[in-house]
Amino acid sequence: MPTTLKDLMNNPKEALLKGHFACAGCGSALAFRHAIGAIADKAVVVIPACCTSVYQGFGRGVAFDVPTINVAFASSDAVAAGIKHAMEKKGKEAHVVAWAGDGGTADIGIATLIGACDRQDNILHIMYSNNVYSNTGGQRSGDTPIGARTTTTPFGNKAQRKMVPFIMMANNASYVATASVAYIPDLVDKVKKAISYDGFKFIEIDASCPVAWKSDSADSIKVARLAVETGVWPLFEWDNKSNKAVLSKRGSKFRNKENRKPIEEWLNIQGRFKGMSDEEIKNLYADVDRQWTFLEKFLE
Amino acid sequence: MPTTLKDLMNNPKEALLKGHFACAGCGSALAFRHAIGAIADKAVVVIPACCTSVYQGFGRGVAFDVPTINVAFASSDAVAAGIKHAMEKKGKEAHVVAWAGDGGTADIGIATLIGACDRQDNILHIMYSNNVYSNTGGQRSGDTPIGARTTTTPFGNKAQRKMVPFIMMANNASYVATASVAYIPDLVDKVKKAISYDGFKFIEIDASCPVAWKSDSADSIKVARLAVETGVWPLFEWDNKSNKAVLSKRGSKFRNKENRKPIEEWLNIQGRFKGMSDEEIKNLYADVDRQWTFLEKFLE
Amino acid sequence: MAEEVVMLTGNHSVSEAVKRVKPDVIAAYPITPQTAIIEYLSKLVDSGEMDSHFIRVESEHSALAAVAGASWAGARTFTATSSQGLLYMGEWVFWTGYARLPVVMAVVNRCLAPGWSIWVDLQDSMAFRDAGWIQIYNKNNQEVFDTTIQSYKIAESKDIALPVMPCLDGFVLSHTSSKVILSDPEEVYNFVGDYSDPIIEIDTGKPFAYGSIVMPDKYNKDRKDLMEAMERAKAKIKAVNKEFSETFGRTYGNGLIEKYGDDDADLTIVGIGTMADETQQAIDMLTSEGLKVNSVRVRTFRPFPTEDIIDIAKKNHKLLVIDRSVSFGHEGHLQMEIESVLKRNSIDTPVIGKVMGLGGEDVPYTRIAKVAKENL
Amino acid sequence: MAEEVVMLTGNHSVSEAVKRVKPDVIAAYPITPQTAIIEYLSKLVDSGEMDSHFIRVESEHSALAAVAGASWAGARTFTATSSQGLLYMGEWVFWTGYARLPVVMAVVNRCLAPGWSIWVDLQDSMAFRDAGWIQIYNKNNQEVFDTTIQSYKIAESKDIALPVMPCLDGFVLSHTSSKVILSDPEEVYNFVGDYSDPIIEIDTGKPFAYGSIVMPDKYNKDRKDLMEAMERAKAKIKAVNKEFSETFGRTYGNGLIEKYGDDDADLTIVGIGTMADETQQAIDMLTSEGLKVNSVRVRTFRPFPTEDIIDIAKKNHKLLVIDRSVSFGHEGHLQMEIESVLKRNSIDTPVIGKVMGLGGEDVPYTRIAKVAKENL
Amino acid sequence: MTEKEPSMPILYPIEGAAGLTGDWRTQRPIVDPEKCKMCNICWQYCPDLAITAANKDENKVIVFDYTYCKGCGICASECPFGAIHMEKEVD
Amino acid sequence: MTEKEPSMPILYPIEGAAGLTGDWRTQRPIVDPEKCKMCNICWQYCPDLAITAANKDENKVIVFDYTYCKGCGICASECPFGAIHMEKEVD
Amino acid sequence: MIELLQISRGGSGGVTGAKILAEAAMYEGLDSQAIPKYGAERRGAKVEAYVRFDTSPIRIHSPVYNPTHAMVLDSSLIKSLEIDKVSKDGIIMINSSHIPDFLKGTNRKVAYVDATSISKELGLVVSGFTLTNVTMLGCFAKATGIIKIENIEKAIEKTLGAKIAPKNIEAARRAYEKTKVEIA
Amino acid sequence: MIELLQISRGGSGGVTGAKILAEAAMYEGLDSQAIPKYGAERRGAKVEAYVRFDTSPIRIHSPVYNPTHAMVLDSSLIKSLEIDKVSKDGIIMINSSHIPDFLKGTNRKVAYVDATSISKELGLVVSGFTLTNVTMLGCFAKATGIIKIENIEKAIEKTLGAKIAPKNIEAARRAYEKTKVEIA
Ligand SMILES: Cc1ncc(C[n+]2csc(CCOP(=O)(O)OP(=O)(O)O)c2C)c(N)n1
Ligand SMILES: Cc1ncc(C[n+]2csc(CCOP(=O)(O)OP(=O)(O)O)c2C)c(N)n1
Ligand code: SF4
Ligand code: SF4
Ligand code: SF4
Ligand code: SF4
Ligand code: SF4
Ligand code: SF4
Ligand SMILES: [Mg+2]
Ligand SMILES: [Mg+2]
Repeated sequence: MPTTLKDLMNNPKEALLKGHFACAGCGSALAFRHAIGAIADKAVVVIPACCTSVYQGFGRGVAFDVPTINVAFASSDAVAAGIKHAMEKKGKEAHVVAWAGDGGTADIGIATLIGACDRQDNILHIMYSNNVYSNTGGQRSGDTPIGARTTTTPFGNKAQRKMVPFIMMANNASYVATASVAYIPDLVDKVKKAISYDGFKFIEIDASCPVAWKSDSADSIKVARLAVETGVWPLFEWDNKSNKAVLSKRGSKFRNKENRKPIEEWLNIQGRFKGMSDEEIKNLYADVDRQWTFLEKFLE
Repeated sequence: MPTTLKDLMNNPKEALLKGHFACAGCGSALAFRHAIGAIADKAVVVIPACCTSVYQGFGRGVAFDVPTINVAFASSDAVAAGIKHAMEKKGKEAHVVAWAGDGGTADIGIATLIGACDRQDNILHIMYSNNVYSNTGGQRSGDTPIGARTTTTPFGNKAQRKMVPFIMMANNASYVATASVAYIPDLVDKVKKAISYDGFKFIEIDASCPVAWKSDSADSIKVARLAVETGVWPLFEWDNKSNKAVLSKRGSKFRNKENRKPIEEWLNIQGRFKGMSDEEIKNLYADVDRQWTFLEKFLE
Repeated sequence: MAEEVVMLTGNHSVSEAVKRVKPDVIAAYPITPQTAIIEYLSKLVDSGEMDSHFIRVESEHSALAAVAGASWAGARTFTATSSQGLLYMGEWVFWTGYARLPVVMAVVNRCLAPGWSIWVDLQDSMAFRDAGWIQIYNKNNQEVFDTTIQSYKIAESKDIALPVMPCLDGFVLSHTSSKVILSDPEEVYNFVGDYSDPIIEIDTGKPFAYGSIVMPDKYNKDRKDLMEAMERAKAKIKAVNKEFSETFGRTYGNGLIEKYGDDDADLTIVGIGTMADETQQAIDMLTSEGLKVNSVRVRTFRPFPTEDIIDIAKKNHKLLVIDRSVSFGHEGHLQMEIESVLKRNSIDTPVIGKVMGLGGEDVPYTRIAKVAKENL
Repeated sequence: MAEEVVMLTGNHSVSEAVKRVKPDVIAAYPITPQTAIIEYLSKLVDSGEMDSHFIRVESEHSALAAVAGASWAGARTFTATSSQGLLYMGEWVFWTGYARLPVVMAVVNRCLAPGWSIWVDLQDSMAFRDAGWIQIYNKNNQEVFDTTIQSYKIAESKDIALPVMPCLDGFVLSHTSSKVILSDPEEVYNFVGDYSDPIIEIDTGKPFAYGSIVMPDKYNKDRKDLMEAMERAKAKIKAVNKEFSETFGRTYGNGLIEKYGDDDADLTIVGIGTMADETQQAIDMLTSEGLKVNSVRVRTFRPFPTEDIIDIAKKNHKLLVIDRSVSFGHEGHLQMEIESVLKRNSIDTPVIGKVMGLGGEDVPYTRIAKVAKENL
Repeated sequence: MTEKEPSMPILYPIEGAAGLTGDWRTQRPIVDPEKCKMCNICWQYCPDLAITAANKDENKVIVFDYTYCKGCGICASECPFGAIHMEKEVD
Repeated sequence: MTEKEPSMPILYPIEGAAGLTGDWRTQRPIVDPEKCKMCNICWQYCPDLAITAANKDENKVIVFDYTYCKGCGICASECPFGAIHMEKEVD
Repeated sequence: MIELLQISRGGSGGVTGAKILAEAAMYEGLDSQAIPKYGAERRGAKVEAYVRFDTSPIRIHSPVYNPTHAMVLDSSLIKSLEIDKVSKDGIIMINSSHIPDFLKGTNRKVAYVDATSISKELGLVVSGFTLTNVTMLGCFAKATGIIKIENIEKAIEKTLGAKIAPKNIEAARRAYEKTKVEIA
Repeated sequence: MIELLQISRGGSGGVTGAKILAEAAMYEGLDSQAIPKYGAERRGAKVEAYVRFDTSPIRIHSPVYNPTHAMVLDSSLIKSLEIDKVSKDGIIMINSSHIPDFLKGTNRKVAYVDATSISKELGLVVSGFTLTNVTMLGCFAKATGIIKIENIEKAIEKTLGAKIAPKNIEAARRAYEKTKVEIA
């Protein structure tokens, strides 16, 4: 039974408390609220350096109502694995989640990620992607889309976008999914489904960052929805039992290019793409096509 | 024109000199001889900690007739990228090759590998796999096959084999190939083809290690050939322009399971698989199937 | 199973000790010359002889991270590394120290690259002398076994709560076999005690956040406590050494230093690791020649045995400090710290420093004796 | 383009210096508070204002690895980092030092976690004082600019061939704007010289292997030369400081230390970084109260300015050493090394040590003055 | 020093960990009770948990918690019925 | 100290970097000139470059370089014509 | 030495304003410093910055604890100003059309100007935020007299560049003219 | 103190042999050490190991430079033995059916036994390598008299375990019996 808004409202425990330190309109905080909220009673979160280390609040107390361990940047999955093994050894139940940004997942943290996946450590890695290093001021990450102006690519990023979910499929994770802050019940479904799998699970969430995306904070949902509707962000699930990918209900119609909105709609409400040349836009379209071509191989 | 034995013999320069420190029957040394030999006049090799750091010889001189930089374990591609950028800046031609073992590629080195791939640094990474950490005495690596007895899995490795070539496809390398010491001209072809591509190139070579595999040194070629003939080691090429995989001529018939030899033939001439249970053998077959299923998605 | 007397390498001695303390979680990554430690533990775990979880991590950074994670979850833990591996986990070495996690990590000392060398010097562990770890350097395989056991008792006591690094010279101890008395497993376990009341323990029922942003005042409070815990650790290490001796009949000086020969010597040779053990042979030789010499082995470099060094310097006439590690751009590590202690306490005893044995260079006792004579 | 006088942060001062020396290859990874350095350089490179290759690596380990690779290939290089980033590249910090590669890396000092803090102390760079790097600590943004330039001239001279780490206090310098004279680019470039005759250069026509296994004798030969290069570096740093002063009219003490006030003081406050700059304010205040005090700023911690410390200690009556970093289990870094120098040279001048300002704790000159008075 | 437990950087969950974040607001959401269909879409999307859900059964529309609402405007953008609008905060 | 160039761990290419590795051999390959078809498969597979290639034009069979041949036996295994066999080294 | 405490909201350009002010001081022949309060900045949240001015070189690196003057870029933040820490002889500068109640009866010298209106008039608005950072520099020049408005203008020009500078200069100048100084 | 230099080929079990010998010494009531020469070992390449024996605790950690005795497990390696470094009073033990030419006329005490044949007879062959490491321990016991053959057997038993030990014990014993000691 897919999660409904009602289910969300009946969730007995919130993982995120009011009065946290995220910017207004932060997609990551919203994602945390629901993704961790869905498993709040038994969740332990491990957080490498990223915006989440900061927005949990500081000094007086924290806004996370689940055990939270802040760790060195390149090590969330190793720490999570250590915690999980220790708790298993001690006979304690827990959903240990490595909650990391795109930088902490796709770049500096990818060896730990792949290492834990390779061992099939029984943990869930949630990568919330704001496509840059937001916490340090918006530098390019491996997950930055082509054309995005970041503080280290002031004239537009040229490098292809790294698709960590594909890498995790190639690495035979037990469950891989993509999600978006625009589709909360779908996100919650995927988290719940993930923890039902043994072994290593991976979810990437497209999580708007009005600061880095130079978008209106009020548009945080809109921009994430457009990523799906333009085909920039395919919503799917894959597991290693079937080795098949399935498009999520809300995103399935965008498999057909004709149903997709022009990527420009997504670009235009974000300041980070201001000044993109036609060439860059062409390259971005091509990179999105490349991602779909790859994904297509795994779709029925 | 595919490389012939004659072409190999006409190669003007050897990369490997006589009197090196590899064990008798070392597949890695043989692979180095031909792979680097194929580009010896312009090759620069970067070598992280692995058997190759040792077998180049020590004290009096080295057995490598190409510039060789030995570097920290988790950094071959970053160093190679640095060298390549410097030489480009200085207007010098070179084929910069990160030559690393499976440990230095698939485990500790995978963040550097993926990082360089992500940036499409114009280098070639050659991973020679002996499926373990040979240099330190044969501990399990991410590339260890199911069932193999290693010094850290004395009762048989349980974890799935990590297929780095698939990860590199998912990561959109410009060119990806697998090769084997049993098929030298094919290997040389692939190296030559790789350097014709711009951006990041990746080749994995199945390189026998009589020490770790507990096989007769005289069987180093036989065992590698059996890996191909049993389907354990698919020989293929892939590039990101086509996003298609092509089986190599010598290995194409093993796509059809009926043409494959039983995996037991490969197992039985190696001491490392001694004492494998039926269950383990079943799991190994399943893991090989999983790899083919993944690869199939990219084959015509 | 009772006490056993066996011929054992240093690496095996570590493993046998670890087996007896029954860690919940082990994570490690291979590196020469540490590998045998973890190979043996893998085997014990996989065969069911040890009831621990062994995480075969993909790097040292992850090894210590995993072990730290387990420690946060209230587990008893173990890891081991060496040289480049220690550097590669450097961020976590500091992290673990600052976090006050009672992790025990054996460091098999090996020098650093480049050039590439797998032999001993102490440059690797010395590079982490700031990191908030207790460091205990050993002289032989028996001590390696005993120190590994003691490390848990020290690390896990609440008033200390510091990670401990038992250090053993690569190859010289790690690969050399010599006689080791393996104490009865049950007695060892009883000596260390279980870890059922952990320093810290993650509990889904009682959420807390560890390591969020802190303001300078809190930051300084934590660091001050770390400094003080190090100070307290001196007494603790001595006490554990004493209790160990009472239980098992083996003792290592006062726990912090080990003296050899009579006080009031014309020359006291101060050293660390196996070179300090070999120095005793030199002392015997020199004494037999009628010279008034003695020696001191610094067993714990962190906390630094300030009071003992003062005592030694007061009771003798000249110190010859032999270092197997150096801070490039200044001097040997032991030398600098001993000099600073003497200066701080206005002690006039002269100090001569020598750096020897880098990169696995062998320093036989005859050479030590020669240097001693040159400096008498 | 000629000299410009601008209002600049410390980070921008680094970048402006780097721009002028025209490195061939830059590789870096962002970390607070270093980010602005590399953001600005990215921009200059992407806009074509700088003709360098900028490698956007995926970690600090790779940043220094890439830069080292480029240096082996004979390129002039630059990188920058801070705190956890420095630890994460720790293996390469030693590697670069031991390999004698003339890399310049700006370190924006920030304390280490946990607790998580982005503010200044010197624990990060001090952790690498053994690694074979020259370390120069700066007092203000002008010096940051000037030191970065000088670093290349020092690093790239063949008789030195050591990497250099210009260090600047995080936020206090990195993010604070103050007046900086940006010297004429061409003059700066001429001062540093080009790097056409590199220390080492990969050449496909002349193969060699770097960093293979070495025997202890060769290993020790290399380390001895490293030790001696550090010794030579003292004279070199002084000479470069002098030449710089002749060319640009700005000078920093004798290059190794900077004295303030008259000799023969009752108390000399020795410090490092911006705290040592602020100390001068305290000295003025105390002097105006009629007290005989002066101060010394240690500019290069590696090589350690042994001779200058001797000189200071001889000419004054008591030293108060203020550290912004500490070795847990012993004492503050400056304190220990100064004490060891005095002991080694039998100088009686008393030394008092204070560790202050960890974790970004602000230490105003009034507090320094207070501590000074307490110890007069 | 007799302290027994080590001093560690540990914090506990509290509301308002980062203070009363309503202070950051430069515009505030206002709900039009007439228009609100109590669908709770806005509740779902608020990153700051600053909306008390509407309750159809009790016929209660949503309520904002201005102590913490940062005024991002997501709720206003996402309300399918245009029941929320943003107003500039006045000093 | 007047040395100008820094002391670095650099080695240069030489034959026999690891010594005369023929010493390691416990068995040696012997070619049967009658059987050798000069196909050079053995040459291709020798990890030790210890085989001088055969030359059909000059009708020269392969020659082993026993100074370096480690006696792995690959050549014997891989010769398609059974032209090589291994013999125990005698002391 | 003169020390200024500047209070603003994240996103309103306070740090840039402080830097421009320090630069203007440089043109005035003073030594100066602009120090952002170090920490994570959040749009809308309170942010402090400090500026020091002296006739001789500044060797102090601390944040400012007891400012000579205080400047508040957003009148809603005035309540967070700890008035007692500001020098009795100093001036409290505020972006407001009037003296806020909070200051009334404090007997402090207050300079006020409706910088928000001026900035709005000139279109100095970025993502919904009215930028008053530069505008208020005019108020500073007028109220303190430490720096000539010409030097403020020069610093604006240098920092913001030919494209954006003119509007900002105009804003500072208008504020300069409209600033009122009274004892509250 | 008695020091032994043992020369063997990589892969022939020299290190294990040295360890068993040290263990046997322990049973004899001696303190002992077995030191493998540290480095990368290659099958077939020459490998050294050292064993020390003493009646009091050994505190020396160096490799052995001037051995009391030398033992060569593979007769083809005899040429690499630097005889001058071996004590004049020491014994050179060699796996050979005769005194090799190399030693003839050196006037050294030589112990020899054809360990290879004994090992082969007993099937002590692993991947083509005849293991003479344990066999030669019998030669050591006989030639030096330092350690009783019973203690060697006990050490073999302990180290190799019940399954493989018997053959090895038999090999050592046969070697013990067949060893001849002569002046070369
Ligand atoms: C080893 C190390 N390098 C760099 C940093 C600095 N750093 C902290 S957070 C961060 C960026 C995180 O980016 P991401 O993972 O995408 O999370 P986000 O900030 O975007 O939420 C960086 C570079 C660090 N803390 N540690
Ligand atoms: C940081 C670090 N960790 C561990 C090591 C030890 N080490 C050296 S080589 C090696 C194994 C290499 O394995 P692989 O890459 O597969 O190459 P192989 O030895 O099999 O040729 C290891 C673990 C090291 N040198 N550095
Ligand atoms: S910078 Fe972006 S990701 Fe970080 S807290 Fe702000 S909105 Fe969220
Ligand atoms: S151990 Fe294996 S890979 Fe290493 S040199 Fe020997 S045969 Fe080659
Ligand atoms: S989204 Fe609109 S209609 Fe739905 S509950 Fe909120 S205010 Fe009411
Ligand atoms: S404006 Fe933003 S923070 Fe406020 S209630 Fe609406 S969604 Fe929540
Ligand atoms: S493989 Fe056989 S036939 Fe071919 S060249 Fe060699 S020996 Fe001759
Ligand atoms: S035995 Fe091995 S090393 Fe010797 S020639 Fe044949 S293949 Fe080469
Ligand atoms: Mg991010
Ligand atoms: Mg390998």
